[in-house]
Amino acid sequence: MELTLSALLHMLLFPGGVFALGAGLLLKGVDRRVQARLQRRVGPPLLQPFLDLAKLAAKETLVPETANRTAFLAAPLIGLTGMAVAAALIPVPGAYSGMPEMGDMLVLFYLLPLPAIALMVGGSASSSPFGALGFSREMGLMLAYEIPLLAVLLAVAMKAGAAVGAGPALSLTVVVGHQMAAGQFGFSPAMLPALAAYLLFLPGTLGVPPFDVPEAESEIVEGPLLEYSGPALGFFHLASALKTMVVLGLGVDMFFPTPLPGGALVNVCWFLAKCLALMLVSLTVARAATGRFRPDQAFTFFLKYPAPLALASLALAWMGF
Amino acid sequence: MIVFGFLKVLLGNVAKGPATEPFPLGPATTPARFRGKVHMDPALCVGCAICRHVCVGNAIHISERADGSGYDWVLWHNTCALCGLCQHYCPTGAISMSNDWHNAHLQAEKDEWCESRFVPYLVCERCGAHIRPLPTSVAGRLYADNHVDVARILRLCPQCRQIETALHEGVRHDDQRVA
Amino acid sequence: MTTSASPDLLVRGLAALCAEDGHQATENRSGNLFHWFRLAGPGDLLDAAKRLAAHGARLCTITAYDPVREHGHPRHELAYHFDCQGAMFTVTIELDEADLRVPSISGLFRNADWNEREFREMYGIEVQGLTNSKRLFLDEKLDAGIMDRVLPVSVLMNGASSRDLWERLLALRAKAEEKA
Amino acid sequence: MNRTTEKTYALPIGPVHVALEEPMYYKIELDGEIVRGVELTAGHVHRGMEALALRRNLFQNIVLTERVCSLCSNSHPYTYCMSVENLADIAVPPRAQCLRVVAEEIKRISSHLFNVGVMAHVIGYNSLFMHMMQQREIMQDVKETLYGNRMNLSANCIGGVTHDLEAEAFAFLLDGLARLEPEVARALDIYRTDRMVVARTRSVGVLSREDALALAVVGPVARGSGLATDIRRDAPYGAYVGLDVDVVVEQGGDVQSRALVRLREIQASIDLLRACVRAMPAGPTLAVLPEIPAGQAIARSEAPRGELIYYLRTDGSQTPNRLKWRVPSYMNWDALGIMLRNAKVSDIPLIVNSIDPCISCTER
Amino acid sequence: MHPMNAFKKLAVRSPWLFRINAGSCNGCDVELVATACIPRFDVERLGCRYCGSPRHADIVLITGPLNLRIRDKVLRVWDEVPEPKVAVAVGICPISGGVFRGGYTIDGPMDRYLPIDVNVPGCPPRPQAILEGVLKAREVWLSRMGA
Repeated sequence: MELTLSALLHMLLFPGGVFALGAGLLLKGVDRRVQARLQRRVGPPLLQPFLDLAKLAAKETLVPETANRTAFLAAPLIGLTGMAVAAALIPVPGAYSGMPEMGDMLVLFYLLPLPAIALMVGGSASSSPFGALGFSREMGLMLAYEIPLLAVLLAVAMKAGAAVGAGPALSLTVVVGHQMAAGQFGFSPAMLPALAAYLLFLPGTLGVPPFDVPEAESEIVEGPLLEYSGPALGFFHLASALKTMVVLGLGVDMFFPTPLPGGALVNVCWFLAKCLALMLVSLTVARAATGRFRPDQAFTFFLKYPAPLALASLALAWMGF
Repeated sequence: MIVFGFLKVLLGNVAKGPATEPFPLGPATTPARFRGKVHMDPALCVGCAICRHVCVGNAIHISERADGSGYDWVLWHNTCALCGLCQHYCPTGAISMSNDWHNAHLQAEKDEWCESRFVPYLVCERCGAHIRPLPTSVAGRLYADNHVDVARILRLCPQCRQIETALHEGVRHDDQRVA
Repeated sequence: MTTSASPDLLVRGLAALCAEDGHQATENRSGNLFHWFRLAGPGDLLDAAKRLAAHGARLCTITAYDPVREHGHPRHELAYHFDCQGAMFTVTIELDEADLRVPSISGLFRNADWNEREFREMYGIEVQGLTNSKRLFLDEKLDAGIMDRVLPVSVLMNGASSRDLWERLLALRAKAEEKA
Repeated sequence: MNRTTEKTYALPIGPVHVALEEPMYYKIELDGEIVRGVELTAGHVHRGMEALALRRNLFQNIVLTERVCSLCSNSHPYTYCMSVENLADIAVPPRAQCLRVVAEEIKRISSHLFNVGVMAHVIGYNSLFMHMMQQREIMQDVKETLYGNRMNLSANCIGGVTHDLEAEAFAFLLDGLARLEPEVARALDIYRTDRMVVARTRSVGVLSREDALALAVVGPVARGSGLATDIRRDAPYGAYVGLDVDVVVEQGGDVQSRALVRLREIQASIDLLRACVRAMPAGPTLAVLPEIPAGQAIARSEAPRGELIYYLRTDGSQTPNRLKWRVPSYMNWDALGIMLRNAKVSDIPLIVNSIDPCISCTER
Repeated sequence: MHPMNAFKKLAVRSPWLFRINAGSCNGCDVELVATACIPRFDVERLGCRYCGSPRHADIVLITGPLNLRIRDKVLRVWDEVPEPKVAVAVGICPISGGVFRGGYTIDGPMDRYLPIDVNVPGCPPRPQAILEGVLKAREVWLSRMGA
């Protein structure tokens, strides 16, 4: 009983729920502002994502006449709850050690696609041809980027496990603990390919250029999100903010988890700073410097670059490097 | 596959800083020649209506008042294409394009969004007929060679103007004869 | 390119198809050359088009018009404009008012299709051999041959709707002044 | 036959669609992500302008034709005025001729920059799009400072131009060109070599030289497929008679070639503008107008999108008897059928944009 | 201040724009693109964003004289915009028909069919004027929410 209550709190307040939402939205605000600076613009206020949500809350939600109403309205909640659970599984080194009893990296691997699945459900429920096209694109892209992700997770688990002398250590708590003792994977030559693969996976899973094919605005009019409005659209934005936080946090935990000496508060900030750095490198700058791939190009890209990179690290970890 | 060739430009952008203009949080710049709302100076208008003739949007309406006191010249900004042909073809320079571009207005103001001028007719000093005004500059040009009191000529109707000029010429001829 | 023969040959060939005084050549101040041909009858169109195609001419556009103001009664004409080595060749045919029909030249000039569809819907001229019967620009709510009807001689100056506009605006102003 | 129809499904694009600057309705038959058929429905911007032109007098039509389209908005009144001048044999003063070319080339630069910029937007390359649009602002400023409006210059009138430009105006223009020139060179480099641009645009939407010839396409679409046509050289008009126009040709026939043609034409236009300013004759900017006689006349020009033709027929009255114009895009639409054959669905907006389609021009 | 009003004041700082071309000559549309997308004017500074779907829109910018063929489509798209929404007519064409008034395919002015709130005449209006129109529309939006 105690366990469930604390787990609930972790999901709703910290590090999931409110905290991850706030941090995720803030990161998005920074992202937009930095992006603007790269394009010689002033950019929106830092808190613009919050303002956008306030606005969406004040609008009406329209449901297309031909849509499946229940699926249409429930879809955004799937992604949101999935990500709230996922966020609780991400340790914040020096402040929160995670919930190994609730789930490991494999559970995360299953949770991460939920927002994309929510998009697909919403897209197909909306019965718009653009939604359908977005559905098939999201599906194809997901298959492509899940392979390198799995390889990265396994490589990290393998390396952490090998040191302990057991099989792959799938618990993030163990992965973090191992690195705090034996050095961060981000500085280990054998794991650099995996880090690179993860950096390439990030824009894919978050659907930002050059991998924004499912929502390609100028091609298929935002795809699955086309028919959403008001609070329902807001939930998608929330889920997206949470997911940003989860995947960035996962990256930090896997490659740069070492905390600073100091209290929990210092380390929460340190954790966020590392997330920010990761985001700027793999999302903000990369997004500004590229266009959008064609769906087939995006698909082959993942199989051609991140997948072999991640597999290389996995092999090296297997061999004990 | 992706080589960040454009990255150099982007980093240069960061170094250069935003190119965003202060407006609407600050003032906006407007070139002197900007073709903004049309302005009409009733003191120069002779009522030739060439402006209405060349206006493709039919934005200009000229109507004589029922009491014969003058005419109204109205331009509705909401159908004015700001082409400047009225200004180009206006013989007296009565029409000019201001560089006022503050044109956004609420729907309630739509119908009144006009440049509206009343051009009064003058009453002839000699016979009392209503006459179209002749701008001083135009009159100055017309009567440059005649030694007449332009200010007085302007207050006369065409007929009386002819009489007046003829009288003057007569006086001048007399003077010459005396000399 | 199929261009080989000199345009002079083409000019002579086309002039032979014309009625008397049916060929004129003009030059503008920039030195551009314009040839104007008025064919003896619409039956000669395909013949003329063949000659133009053989000389590598390019169809620029087709103008349909109803010079009612010139003649006082409906009279449809089609002007086919071609470019041949920088000179403009305009071939005009007059249609039979009782039977507004013309053969399609899209077999010789692929780009004639849109032009022919356009004058068909705008002027109600039937084009023989045109397969695509879908309207190009004109909405189905409007009648075909609209260009024939929107130009009654009486409405030559600004449209009636503009007059309505000013009547309404001035009435509103008068009302506002009364209040003030 | 039946098998394919079972597999395909229809995707409607437009008429109100974010990637379309203007409304056009495409019904696209898709087989997965591959285009099998395209059906166009036009007419959403058909304003019946040729009928309107017959109800306006010859002066009003200067401005009416300028509103056919705002991207080539100088070419229309320019060519229309030339048709009246051809008809009435009006001698336009040399200074006016030269000023007309200045306005025309400024518009050409802006129009081309807009098109290549939008191309970047269509492939989701928003930074590049903003970069190009920001460079275009140099020309927008030139237009606003010299002519008073960012889109519609109102530069032309029958017998000459409505404005005269003084030394400061030319200095402002040359300064803008000096700033623009290195940016265009850089953009050319990006459009030629940037991996993302190349990956999306090379060998996409190919129109072969033979097809280009058969369809009689004009402008950058023709020149991108290796056809060296340009009215400015083939049938020179006005001040172009004395100017050396560089006809830019690319051989690829794909989306990238057309973009490169436009970028290189900007460079050619910059040279033309400088030549005009250098050789600007003195004198009046307006001819004395005679009575406009009854008759017919044609005028042609090379608009940013290609050959533009005006046919004017008068009966000696104030209003034309027939005013017909054929815009460059009108000739290029049909080529889309060939370019889009078996294209990927994500390339549709890209290919459509590559012919720089001017719907408001086409439909009038 | 009433907390609800404060919330509404925050909400209007995120106006998402949607553009409808109802048969325009594209001049206003090009200027709208320039207004919305380029660093020089940077509407994102005001929280604005161009959106691809009418469902996401708050402020609808309409250009063109309302062509007969596109009328019903325009009205349908307008209905897809969730409340509260504000309509801005950009350019003289949607306001009065402009130079196209009286054409046989013109069914405008726009306010015959749509509740236009703000007019920005011009041919085309410069981006600064369009920005002014957007700011005016924001005020209308705020009052429409009852703040």
